[in-house]
Parts: sequence; structure tokens; C-alpha cells
Amino acid sequence: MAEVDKQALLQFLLRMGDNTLILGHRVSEWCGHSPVLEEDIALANTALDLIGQTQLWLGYAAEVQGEGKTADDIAFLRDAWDFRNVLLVEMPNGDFGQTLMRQFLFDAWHSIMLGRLMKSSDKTVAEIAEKASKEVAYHLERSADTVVGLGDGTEESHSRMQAALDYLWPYVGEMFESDDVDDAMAAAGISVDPASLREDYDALVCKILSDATLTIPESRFAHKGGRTGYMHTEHLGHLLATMQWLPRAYPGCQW
Amino acid sequence: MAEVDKQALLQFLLRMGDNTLILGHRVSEWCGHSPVLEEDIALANTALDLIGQTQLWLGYAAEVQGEGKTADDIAFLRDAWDFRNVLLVEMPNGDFGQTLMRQFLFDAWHSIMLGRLMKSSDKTVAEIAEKASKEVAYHLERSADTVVGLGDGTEESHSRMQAALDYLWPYVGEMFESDDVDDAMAAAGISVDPASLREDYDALVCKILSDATLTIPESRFAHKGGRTGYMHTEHLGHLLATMQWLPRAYPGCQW
Amino acid sequence: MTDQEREFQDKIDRDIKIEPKDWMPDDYRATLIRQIGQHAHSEIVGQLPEGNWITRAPTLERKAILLAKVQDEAGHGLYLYCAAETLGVTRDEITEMLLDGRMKYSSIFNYPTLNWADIGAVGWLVDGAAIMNQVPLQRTSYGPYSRAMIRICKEESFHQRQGYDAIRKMAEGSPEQKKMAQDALNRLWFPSLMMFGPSDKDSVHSAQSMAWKIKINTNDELRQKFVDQTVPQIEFLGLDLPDPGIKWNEERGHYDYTDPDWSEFFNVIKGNGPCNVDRLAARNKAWDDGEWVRDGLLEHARKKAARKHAAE
Amino acid sequence: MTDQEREFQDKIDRDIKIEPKDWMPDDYRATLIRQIGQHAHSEIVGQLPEGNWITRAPTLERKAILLAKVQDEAGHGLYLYCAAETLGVTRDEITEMLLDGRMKYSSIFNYPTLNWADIGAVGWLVDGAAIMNQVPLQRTSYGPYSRAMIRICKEESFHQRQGYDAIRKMAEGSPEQKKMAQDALNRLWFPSLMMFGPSDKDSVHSAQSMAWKIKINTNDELRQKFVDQTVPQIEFLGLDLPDPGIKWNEERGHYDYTDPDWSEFFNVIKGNGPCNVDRLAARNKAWDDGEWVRDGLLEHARKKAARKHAAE
Repeated sequence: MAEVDKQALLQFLLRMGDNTLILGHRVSEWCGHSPVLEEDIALANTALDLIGQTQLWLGYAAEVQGEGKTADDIAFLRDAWDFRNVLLVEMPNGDFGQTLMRQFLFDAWHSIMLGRLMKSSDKTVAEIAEKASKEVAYHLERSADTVVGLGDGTEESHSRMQAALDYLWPYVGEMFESDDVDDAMAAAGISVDPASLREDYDALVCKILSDATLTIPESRFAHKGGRTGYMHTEHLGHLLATMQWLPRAYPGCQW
Repeated sequence: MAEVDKQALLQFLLRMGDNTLILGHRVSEWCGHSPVLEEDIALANTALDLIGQTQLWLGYAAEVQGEGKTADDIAFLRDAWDFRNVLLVEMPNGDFGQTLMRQFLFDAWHSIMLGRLMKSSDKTVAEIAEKASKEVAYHLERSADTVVGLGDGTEESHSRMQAALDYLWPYVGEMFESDDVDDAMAAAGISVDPASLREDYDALVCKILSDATLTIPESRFAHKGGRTGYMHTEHLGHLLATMQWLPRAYPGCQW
Repeated sequence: MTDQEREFQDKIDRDIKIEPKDWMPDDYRATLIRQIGQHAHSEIVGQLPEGNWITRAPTLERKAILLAKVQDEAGHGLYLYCAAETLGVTRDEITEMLLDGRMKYSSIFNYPTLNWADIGAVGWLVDGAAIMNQVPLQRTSYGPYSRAMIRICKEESFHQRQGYDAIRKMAEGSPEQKKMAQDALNRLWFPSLMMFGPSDKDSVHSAQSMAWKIKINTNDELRQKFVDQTVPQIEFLGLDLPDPGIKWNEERGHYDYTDPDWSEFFNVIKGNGPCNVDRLAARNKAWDDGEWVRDGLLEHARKKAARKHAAE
Repeated sequence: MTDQEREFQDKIDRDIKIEPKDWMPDDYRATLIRQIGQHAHSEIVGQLPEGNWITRAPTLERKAILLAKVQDEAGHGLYLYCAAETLGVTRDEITEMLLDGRMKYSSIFNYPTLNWADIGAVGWLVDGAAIMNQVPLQRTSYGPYSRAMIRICKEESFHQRQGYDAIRKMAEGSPEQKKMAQDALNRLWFPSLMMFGPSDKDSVHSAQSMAWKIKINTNDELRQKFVDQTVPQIEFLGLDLPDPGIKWNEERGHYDYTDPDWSEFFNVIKGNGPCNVDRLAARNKAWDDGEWVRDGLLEHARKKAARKHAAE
């Protein structure tokens, strides 16, 4: 593989793996605090799947990087500016509605993206996508159901879900941004132009949000800076302080 | 100074300095989020005083330790079990009432303790105490006033303050525990037996809480484990993750 | 003893399971509800000390293992609540009894998890002690309870092995890691012994519960078994024994050990453990904050049913 | 122009301060309330990006410096609210206008602080730009405002020196620290230039405000002065210039520079900055959560007064 492709591939893998790592971490913050036992189980299961996918994406990233690092090194020893996740997944949990809305908005993109990646020209990418897409299909089913249930529930649950949607919607657009990395990946058949997912996404999300009796905000304004690392939110640094403290406090240990 | 005294002195200094460090950190978490602008100023001022005192106590501790470390090394590079603060100061902020109740319960002890330490046989200890006691007299005046104002305020503010007192009271007793370190310090005239402060403390606290129309819980049960380091609360580790992340992520830097 | 009671006891003696629709003495039912409910609550509250380290797990693998474990525990809670419901209480009813303090959970979860080795030690010691209690309960007389225990035991022993593996990594690691492992062992040893409850000599309920096969072994038997199993593991790990009283007793064929401080145990039960207040506050907050979610989903289900009805 | 208006303008022209009890045009009053209120709100909201790093400051000294700075800023807010109150609005009134979005605060605080060097850069660039604006305002026509600015400017220049010192430590530090400093400079450069507002050519209010001496210099003058002052500092720090368009213009005797992207500026004003929503949410939460405190203290004051009255 040419050097330039390798750098682009690495960036692409970090984007995939950082999304699952950071979202998995956020979801795991719920442990033992959710509204009903079934949700404790479901949230732990979602987090577990996402962390499992992280191991695959970042493991492959480490291999492509070729500096002898592990997925753990990548997860635990980078600072915020090295992370390539979209801003959406680092947004705080908020209430349960905000957490599930964030999950749904991401799951919808994730499931479509993984569907495309299953046809990747890169065998490892295709394999990871194949495994992950089964898990994510279930995540999407569940988060969509919950968004519909709470949107079309009581007056309070409806207004909380609408507030969650209003808060998170400006973070949706970043998932469809393209840059040189995406161009290189698309050209190599490894991935696709993210912009090409938007139509399917809008159709899916409109359907579910309409079932949920929720109104998509009119503004198409999109925050960005996560997937390039140029400007994350202030939230990410705090998340990393918690996540990374132990391996940083005791460097070089086996756990 | 004999080796055994040096170890005891070090422990004593860590106890004083960790109390101010951890409480100062907690208070600083309020920055920009307090109920009224005057409180933003007062809380920042309290935190600032406590951090300043920390520099003195831990600076002297580093000197006594004699391993070439700095106050910063002690503050930022120890794990939870090495901390010697009482549990009271690591308890979470909760609402503003809980923060001010914690402050009052500590200020009352702190002011009495510093008053005794001003007569310490150790000149440095006496000097630090002299400087700190002026600041703490002001902290106490302010926290006592606020506890009275909120205890004797509306029905809601009264019940919130009573809840704060009920929650925090079991953490008061630890401030009056004694062990070998205290015996050695008292014998050397460096400090006093903490148990000997209880009478003055009870008189002061009863007076203020009675003005605040609050009821001291009957149980004298006291949590402990902070000042010996044997068993902190789960809260401390999270606090340290935030506080220490940066110097641990970039070891050996000057800031 | 009435005929009904005799017939009931006879079934138990012949190892025939009691099923939900069978007649049973009120005390049997009440004791089971208390025991199963307490066990279910323990699974739920037990998520909290582990959850305390999920966000700080040192590797992706350890984080995944811990998530899977916590997920299993919530699942165990679910089985057990279902078993309790077959006795005529709803999950909401006994949940509320947990939340307002009328029902208890295992006191071990009132101790904090203070370093990463605690997570290993919880799996190794706490799950280890739990299994010791639970394995015999697979043969308990109440059918749904027995079947729940069979499923649970399988997963618990998996957790215990993982916990042992985690603490072994620490014991074999850097000096600081080894110190963490030792610290965790020292802090959790006696609370683990307390999990079996006070000596049966001091327990009023034990005889009846054993006759009913709700309780299979005495507390002291199980505790001894736990000590006998665990001491060699401690030695294998190269850790110091957490109790200077531990010594092999050739005559008894068991390890001697120091009895836990039962005043601490009763103090923790009373609410004075290091974490009682925070644990219950966390569960209450989860419940209160989640009310709108439960209400919303219920209302949606009602609307959906109504729409379906209207369409028919 | 009425006689009153003429007399008023005449005082201003002769540098006689306008005091609260003096007559003043409604527009003068309204413009001042908006300007002083916005400045006060900026001090308050400005605590948030700095507070974001107080709990993560890397040394005790840096933590103390930052706390002192944030305390000063809250103090500045207090002076300014007092100055605004002399114009006939209460602090609560304009606070509520901030909270519901009717009043603005400086857009710079809608940018995040992402690494420790940002704290230095905020002191150096943001306070630097603020001082550039504020120093002339010490001579502003409204007495209470002028006096507040005199106090504030003294502290702000202290903050600026500390900020510069903090970023200098970073620029002279490890490669990672230097990279943080560069990153902070790159991200905060254009937002700092935007702090002076759009070019006066595009501003409708400027002429009147300058006649009233509420505004002393044009936005472009101040911006140029800021660039001229800051570029040599950047070079001294050994950092790369954040704008390839920066070049010394011998003829003008000033540095040329690239005009900021004003569409970004207007977008941020509209609410689409990286942190607008979180900043306002944080202030609203502080206000709402604090209601019981304010009510409680008020009620206590009432009771105390009543008791005193009864005793007399």
C-alpha cells in the first residue's frame, strides 16, 4: 500500500474506532443508573458491543500504523486533539432521552455506513463491518423503538425527546462531511464518500422521528471539528481524564 | 529531628495539606455555576486561600520528606491511598447548601486547629498556621452566616440544609480521631491531640446550628479511613483523575 | 401440623419441587420473598461498585469483561425478580421496599471499590463467596428459585475465574500493582467472610429454613469451605494472608481463621457502612429520574394498543 | 437638537462626566445599558471557559493564578452590573435578559478551551484584545462606567501578563507543550480579531457612540493596534504566525493581516458557535438551581429585620 494511502487508511480507522470507543464509554457511564432494569442490560450490552468493535478498528489501526503499538495504546495514550470521533458521540449523556436520541442518530448512520463497508475492497475492513453490522442492526432497532416510544408517549416524554433532538441535531451533519481522507478511501474502494449516505439516512431518520411525532429542526447548521480533530468539544477532555487516568498513572503495566 | 518524628511530622503535614488541597479542589468545581455572583467571588476566594495553604503545607512536607520532591509532585503524583485528608472534604459538592454545610463543618474545625497550631513548637508550622488562620477566620464567618441564613430561611432552604447536615454529620467525627502520629506530634509540641478540640468545636457548631434552626443528628457514628488513608470514599479517585490527568499525561514538564 | 402442612413438608423431603400454584405455608412464601428479593436487590446494587471502575478500566479488554459481567448481573436480577413475582409480589413492589429501606441487599456492596484490584477481588472473593452460597441453592425446594440459581451459578463461576485472573495479573505485575492486590485483599477479606452471615448458633431462622430446603448448609459450614478454598489461592498468588489467624489445622482438616468483627457487620446492616447512603441514593435517583421514561413507554404502549383496537 | 440635548453634548465635548442623576437622552441611556450589560455578562460567561481548566490546572501555582483571575472577573462583573444599575435597570433584570437570549455576551466565549495552553492564550490574546477596547473607555463620558473601567483595566493588564507568561512556558517547553501553544494560537487568533467587531464601515451605531464618547476608537483602529502589538510577541515566543497574510507593511507602518471570516462571526452571534448552547445552559442551570438559595437568604433577611423590629 502506498504511504499516502496508509496515512489515509489510518485516519479512516481512527474515525471508525474513536466513534465506537467514545460512544461506548459514554453509554457505559449509565451502569447501574438507568430507569429500568431492562435498560441497564441493554445499555451495558450496547457499550460492550461498541468496545468490542473498538478493539477491532483500533487493533487494525495499530497494525496499519506499524509502530508496534496496541489498540490500548491508541485508546489510552492519545490526547483529545488526536481523537477522530464525530462530536455527536462525545456529547454528554444528559437524561435518558438525550442518551437514546444520541444513540439513535448515531446508530442510523452507523448501520448504513457498515452496510457499505461490508463491500470494502479491504478484507479486514469488510470483516469488521460484517461482524459489527449485526450488532448495530440490533442497536438501531432498539434505539429507534425507544425514541418512538418516548416521543409518542406522555407530554413530558415527548417534550424531553424534542429537546434532545433540538440539542443534538446540529451534530448530525458532521457525519456526512468529506475531506481528502474520504476521497482517498472512496477512490481505493475501502470506504465511501460520507455525503453519499445522507439520502438513506434522511429517509430512515425522518420515518422514525415522524413515528415519534417529533419535529426535525429546520436549520441544517452543523458543528464540526471532531473527525478532523481540529476542534472537539470541551466535554471530550473530561471524558479522557477519567478513561485514561489509570494507564497514565501506572505506565507500562500489564492489566 | 529523630527519624521517627520526621515520619510522623510528614504524616501530620500531609493531613493538613491534603485537607486544604482536596477541599480547595472541590470548592473550585463551582467556578461560574454558583447561585449568585457574590458567591462566585466568595467561593473562588475560598478555593484560592485553600490552594495557597496547600502550597505551604505540602511544600514543607516535601522539605521534611527530603527526597527532592516539590509540593506539586506530592499533589499530582500520588494515588488515592496516599492521601491523608479527612473524608469530609472529599464528599461531593451536592447542592449549594451541601457545599456550604461541608465548608462550615470543616471551617469550624480548621479555625480551632489553626489557633492551636499557632503555638506550635515547630516554627514553620506556627507560621503557616498564623497566615492561614486569618483566612480561615473569614471563611468561617462567611460559611456560618450562610448556614444560618439558609437554615433559618424558607421552608425549602431549611429542609435542604437539614438534609445536608444529616448527610455530612457522620463525617465530622473523623476530624477528632487520634493515632500514633497525633501522639507523637502532641508529645513534641508540634500539634495537639485532635480529641482535645472537640469541646470547643461542639460549642461553636451547636451555637451556629441552633441559630440556623437545624437539628444535629443523634448518632455519634463516625466514618473514618481518610486521615490514615486506609479507606477513602469512591469519590476521591474520580476527583484525582480530573486533578492529576495533565501532569500525568505529560510527565516531567514545566508549566 | 395440618394435613396440608404435612403433605407440603413430605414433598420437600422427597425432593419434589414446590411450584407457584402449589399450596405453601405463609411463612415459607414470606421467607422466600425476602430471600429472593434480597438476592435480586444485591445483583442490582452490586452493579454500583463495579460501575465505579467501568469508566476507568485500564484496557479495552478489561472494560469489555467488566461490562459483560455487569450485564450478567442485571440479568440475574431479572431472573430473580421473575422468581419472586411467582410468589405474588410485583417487581415494583419489592423495588420500592429496597428504595425505602424495608428490604436489604448484601452488605458487601456497602464497601467501596478503591483501586483497580478491587474489581478483581470482587470477582474472586465476593462472587466466590456468593457461589459458595448459591451452588447448594440449585437444589432448593422452590422450583422457580432453583431454576434461576442453576442459570446464575453457571455465569457466576465464570465471573469468579475472570476476577481471579484479573487479580493474578495484578499480583504478578509491578510492585504498585501487587500492592493494590494486597490492599484489595486486606480490605475485602473480612467483609467477604461476613457474606455468609453470623454463626448459625445465633440465627433464629436457620432451622426452619433448612427443613424447608430454602437454606441447605449452615453459615459456618459455607464460610469454612470458602476459607479452605481461598487460602491456597492467596498463597498461589504470592500475597500475604489478610488475617494472621489463618493456620492449617491438621486435626480439623481445615484452616483456622479469625472470626470477623460482627459488630462491624451489624453496624453496616444498620446503615453505617462506608457506602450505604450513597448506594441507596444512587438507586433512588435512578428510579426517580427514570419515572418519566417508564411513564412515557407505558403511555405509548397504551396508545398503540388503542390504535390497533380502533383499526380492527 | 433641544437645549437639553445641546447642553448634554456640550458637557461631553468638554470632557465633563455624565453622572446618574444628570439628564441624558434615552438612546444614550439605552446604548450604555446594552454596552455595559453586555460587558458585564461577558465577565460572567467568561468564567466558564477558564473554569473548564481550573480543576485540571497542572500545578498548584497555576491553579491559584487561575482562581484569582476568575475571582477578579466575577468582581468586574459586579462593578459593571453596579454601573448599569445606576442607569435604572436592576441586575436581575439584565441577568434575565442574558439568560433568555435578549442580551449578548462577547462571542469569544463561545469558543472552547481545549488544551492547557488555551488558558494562557485566553489571558494573552482575549484579555489583550479586551484591554485594547477598554483602555480608551476609561475616558468614556459616563462617570460610573469610566470609574469601573479604570479599576478593571488595572487588573486586566495583570491577567494579560500572566497569560503571556503561561503560554511562554508552553512555547519554551516540551515539543508537545509547544504544539499546544501553537494549536491554541491558531484556534484563538481570528476569534480574537473578531472581538473588535466588524469594520466600522459596516456599523450603523458607531458615529453616534463616538460622538457620545461611549466608543472612543474605531473597531479597525483597535484591531490594527492589537495586531501590531501581538505579532512581535508571537515571534518572540517562537511560534508560527497563525495567518499567512501577516506581513509588515513599511508604507503603512503597520502589519497587514487577513480579515477574519465575518460569516463565522455572524453565525456565532446567531447562536451557532461551538459553545453557545452549553454556555447559556450552564448559566441558566446555575440561576435556576440557585433560586432556593436566593429565596432562602432573602427570607432570612426579612425574618431578621422583623425580629429586630419586634425587639425595638
